[in-house]
Amino acid sequence: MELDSLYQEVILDHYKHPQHKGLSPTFSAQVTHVNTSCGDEIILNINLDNELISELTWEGQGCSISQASVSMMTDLLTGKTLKQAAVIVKSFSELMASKGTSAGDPLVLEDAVVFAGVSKFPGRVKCSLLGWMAFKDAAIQAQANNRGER
Amino acid sequence: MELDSLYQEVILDHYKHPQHKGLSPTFSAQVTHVNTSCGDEIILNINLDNELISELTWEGQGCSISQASVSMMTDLLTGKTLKQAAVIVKSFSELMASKGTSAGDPLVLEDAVVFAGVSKFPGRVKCSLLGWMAFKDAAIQAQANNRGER
Amino acid sequence: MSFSAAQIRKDFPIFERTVCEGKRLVYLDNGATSQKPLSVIESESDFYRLHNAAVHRGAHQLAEEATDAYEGAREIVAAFLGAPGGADEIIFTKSATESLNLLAYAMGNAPVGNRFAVGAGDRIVVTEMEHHANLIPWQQLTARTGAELAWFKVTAESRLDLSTINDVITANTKIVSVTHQSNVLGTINPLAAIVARAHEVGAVVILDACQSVPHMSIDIKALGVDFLAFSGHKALGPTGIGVLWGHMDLLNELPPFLFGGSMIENVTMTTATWAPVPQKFEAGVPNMAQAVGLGAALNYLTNLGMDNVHAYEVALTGYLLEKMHAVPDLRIVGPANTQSRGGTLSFTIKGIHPHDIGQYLDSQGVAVRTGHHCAWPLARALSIPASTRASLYLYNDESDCDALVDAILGAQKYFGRF
Amino acid sequence: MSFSAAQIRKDFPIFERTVCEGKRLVYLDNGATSQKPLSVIESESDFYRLHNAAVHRGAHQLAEEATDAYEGAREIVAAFLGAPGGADEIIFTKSATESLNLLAYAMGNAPVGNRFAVGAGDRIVVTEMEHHANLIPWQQLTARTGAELAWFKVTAESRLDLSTINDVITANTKIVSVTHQSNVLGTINPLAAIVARAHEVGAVVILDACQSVPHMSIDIKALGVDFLAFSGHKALGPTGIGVLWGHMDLLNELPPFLFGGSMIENVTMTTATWAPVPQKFEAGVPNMAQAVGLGAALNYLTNLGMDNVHAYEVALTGYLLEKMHAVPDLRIVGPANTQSRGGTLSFTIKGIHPHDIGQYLDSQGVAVRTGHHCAWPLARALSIPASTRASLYLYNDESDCDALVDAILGAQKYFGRF
Ligand SMILES: Cc1ncc(COP(=O)(O)O)c(C=O)c1O
Ligand SMILES: Cc1ncc(COP(=O)(O)O)c(C=O)c1O
Repeated sequence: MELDSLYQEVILDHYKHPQHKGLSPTFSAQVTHVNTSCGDEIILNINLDNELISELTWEGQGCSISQASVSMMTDLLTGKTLKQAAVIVKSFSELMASKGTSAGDPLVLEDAVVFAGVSKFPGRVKCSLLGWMAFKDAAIQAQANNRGER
Repeated sequence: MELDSLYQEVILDHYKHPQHKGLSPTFSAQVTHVNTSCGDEIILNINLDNELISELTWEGQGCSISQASVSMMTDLLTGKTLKQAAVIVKSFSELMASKGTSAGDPLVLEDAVVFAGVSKFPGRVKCSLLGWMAFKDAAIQAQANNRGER
Repeated sequence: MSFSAAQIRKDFPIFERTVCEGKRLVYLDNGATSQKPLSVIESESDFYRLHNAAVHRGAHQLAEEATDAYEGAREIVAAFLGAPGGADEIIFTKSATESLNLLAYAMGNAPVGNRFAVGAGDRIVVTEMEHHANLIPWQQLTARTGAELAWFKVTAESRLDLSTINDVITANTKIVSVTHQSNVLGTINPLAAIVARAHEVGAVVILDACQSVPHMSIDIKALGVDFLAFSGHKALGPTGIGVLWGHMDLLNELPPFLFGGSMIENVTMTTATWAPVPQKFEAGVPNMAQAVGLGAALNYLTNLGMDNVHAYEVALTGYLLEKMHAVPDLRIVGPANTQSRGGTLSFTIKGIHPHDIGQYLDSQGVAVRTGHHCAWPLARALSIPASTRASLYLYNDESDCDALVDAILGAQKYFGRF
Repeated sequence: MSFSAAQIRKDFPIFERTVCEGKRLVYLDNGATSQKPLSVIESESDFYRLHNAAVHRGAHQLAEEATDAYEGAREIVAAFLGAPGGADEIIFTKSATESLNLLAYAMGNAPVGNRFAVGAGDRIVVTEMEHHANLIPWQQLTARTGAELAWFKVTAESRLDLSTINDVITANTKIVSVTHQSNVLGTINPLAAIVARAHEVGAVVILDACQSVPHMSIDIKALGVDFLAFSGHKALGPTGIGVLWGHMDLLNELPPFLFGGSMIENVTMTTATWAPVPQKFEAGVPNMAQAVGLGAALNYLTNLGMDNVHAYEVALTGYLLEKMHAVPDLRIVGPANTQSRGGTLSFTIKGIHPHDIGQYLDSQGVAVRTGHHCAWPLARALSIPASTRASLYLYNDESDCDALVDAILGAQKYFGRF
């Protein structure tokens, strides 16, 4: 069943048991991103220790894809440097733009390569990217805040 | 040739030799009407002697139909009372709305029954009515002016 | 003639195709847009094949034929709505969205002294269940003019709360703009009290009839409203065509909206005056083929009889509501029975996000919509950020309802695996 | 492939019919609207037959197919115009008239500080040869804001008088909106000097490309303009579809125009924020089938090659001009030769009113337009209240030109009887 390439076990597992959910009391930056076509919402807190992403936490509501994606993302990016994170974000964005033609790089994306299946469903690409777009935004703001530009 | 029912001799004759053309120096009312789709224009002066239309003069530019129609109209209505004129205007309007199904009443419309042929051409009905609509308007204004309502 | 959805479906070419690898198309997204019968598709293409020319402009036979077709469509719309002033009260726009924006901008163009002039101290009233198209234009008009926006709330029973009507429609209210039928809840709003109160304070009533015109017989005189807007594409018509109806005396006083060719009386480099209604509101070469297609759509509906269409849809809605009530963990967002409600059924399923429900339904050939349905404030008021919406139309039947419910049960099983 | 109008005509179903009791249709009213090839008619009807659904909204296969078709059309338009920022710079409207009004209203919505905010002390520049659609919206914007309107005059040779360019486009000029090709004179305006001067003073340049996009190859980068508008129906496309192109950075700063569904980011009862361009400018369920049809039309033109189309039309225009120069008492309203002019030929005949000429031509199967052609101020400036206009397109050939001239001679004979 084609649907199974979308709803893979690891995705539904993250959806049922989301990681890093629950906002940290303090943060370097906090952003809220919304999927305008369906109303899905993610609030993301980032804590930066110089260049190191020391903590990523989130709150939100949305479909299995958007929630699983942000859950996996926070798993993947926590403990990475901003530079390492940028590579991962780029790789994930490319995977989601591939319309099912790429399998994704497991060395970079680890478990998140399961989103290769999601990339076949154009209507769900936006869901997958919701958390990642929030991260991009949060990283920029956190750096600015840390430089005292707030 | 179908065109001949539109361009009848008496119409082209009035076009080439327009009656009552040239504006009177004084008037009870003056109106300007324009055909918005082609730019044709009629300025009509009316002189009222109580209820009697003592003089109708006009200036204008436009197609053979609009010019011939106003020329015939001024011929027809000069010397009539406003009541008589209203009957003639109504009869002419009905003829123009008939889409070629009416022959027109020669006792009321005299020569202007030739416009029965024009009524078959929906695109030219507006041309035929330009002067007549101006007259309706002018008659109302002239009465108001004569009552000192200006 | 008895009403047969199966027979009707044969008039709609799209049902000859399948979706999702050979599955029957169960189209339940009619609240978003309807499918088109062959007569509509062909009337639009016949216009291009046989009569295409710019209306009201050319001095030739094609232009006259095109004008007859276009003005004929206006007559059809006027008759369909029971426009008291006839065809000249019908204005063709591109959509209901444009119709409603037309009103808001034209009123914004009204000079002081014009009855539509809106300013500080005036009030505009909407409801909490409006589609964005009947909310944001009024938000913007109040922001531009300093007027205030007020609204009717929605009760726990998915009805307008009219208990405070005199506090909502105040003496300084100029405009009351409400939806006839909610595109989320299916609720059909009672208009009599709103119209009476609005007219008592001298306000005009605008009806967003997007979700009612396609589904029930409309008699403008009986409704008592002053303006009405709907979209052709939800009523079996082409895309790219909408309607604004207004009382002739109001349309005469309303300033124009779009400026350009065919809406003028006289133009100089610095000044312009306007043609009579409806031309005043139809600048440019119009969406002629689409207007003609809309005429064909309304003729199709008239042939079936709008009362028959409505009765059929209410019965089908009752059937589907009953089946849904039996589904565990399913909550209907909207009235629980068919009283004063149309065939728009929104719902949530405990533990499964609407987007995932929609995806599973799609895999079974069942087309629905998910999200806030362009009525985000309503979603917030109900604390339901998103829902799934099935919306019925005349070509749907019990087998479609069965397919929907089976697919919902399937989704529960599918996502319950873990 | 050599260019064959006879071959091309076979793609257009309307030429299978006759007019005026069996006469061949000689369609020379292309300036008003063009005829449609079968591929355009079918692409619109195929959309309804196979893929019809609301774009960007449904959670189902049809909605995805419809979205692909609609967004695919956007790509086609972007490529056709050479939009530097790609498809996202293409906004679908219902017509050029809407595109130009969109700009005028959106600029009117700009808050102080926004680069498009217009007020007293600012100037907006047009030309004396504008179509009403590119004149009245600016008249209205100046009336609303207190800005002043200025314009380039037209010379006796039917060209823009650019000798006073620095006095027309002054330092306080914010907007310069000009037509690429006059719909009356056929004059193709030189843009380089206007663009250079406008940008020197920080003004944006808007191009009304209604009469150029259908007839010549357009390269936005080479033109250097900031916004461009055209209508689909004059370019072989369906009615009810227009285009606005703008530079992405300008579109980002420009406030929205129509408000409603699909153009929002977030909405509460009292506030709203906007989706990214192009959605920001496309409120409501769009004219999807018409956008798809426009895509098919531009593909048809691209297959022929716009440079071939243009070369063919210039040659045909030369042929017709020469024949017309030989007609006694005929005066061409517009450039006398083919230098920087398109195939729009307006003329007057001494002693016969254009409306009567048009009527006679119609009786011979020749379709033209008469009147002020929605450019009344130009007609006044030229002291020609009305003229007859023949406008050529790719399916016309020398036999059409011959038929026109024969009919003109016939009219002279017919009306010369007395
Ligand atoms: C130069 C020009 N500008 C604007 C327009 C308006 O186009 P539309 O009526 O398709 O909106 C036209 C055609 O009517 C035109 O020729
Ligand atoms: C209640 C209601 N109002 C307005 C609209 C807007 O209609 P459109 O998008 O066709 O302009 C819709 C549909 O989307 C609707 O359901």
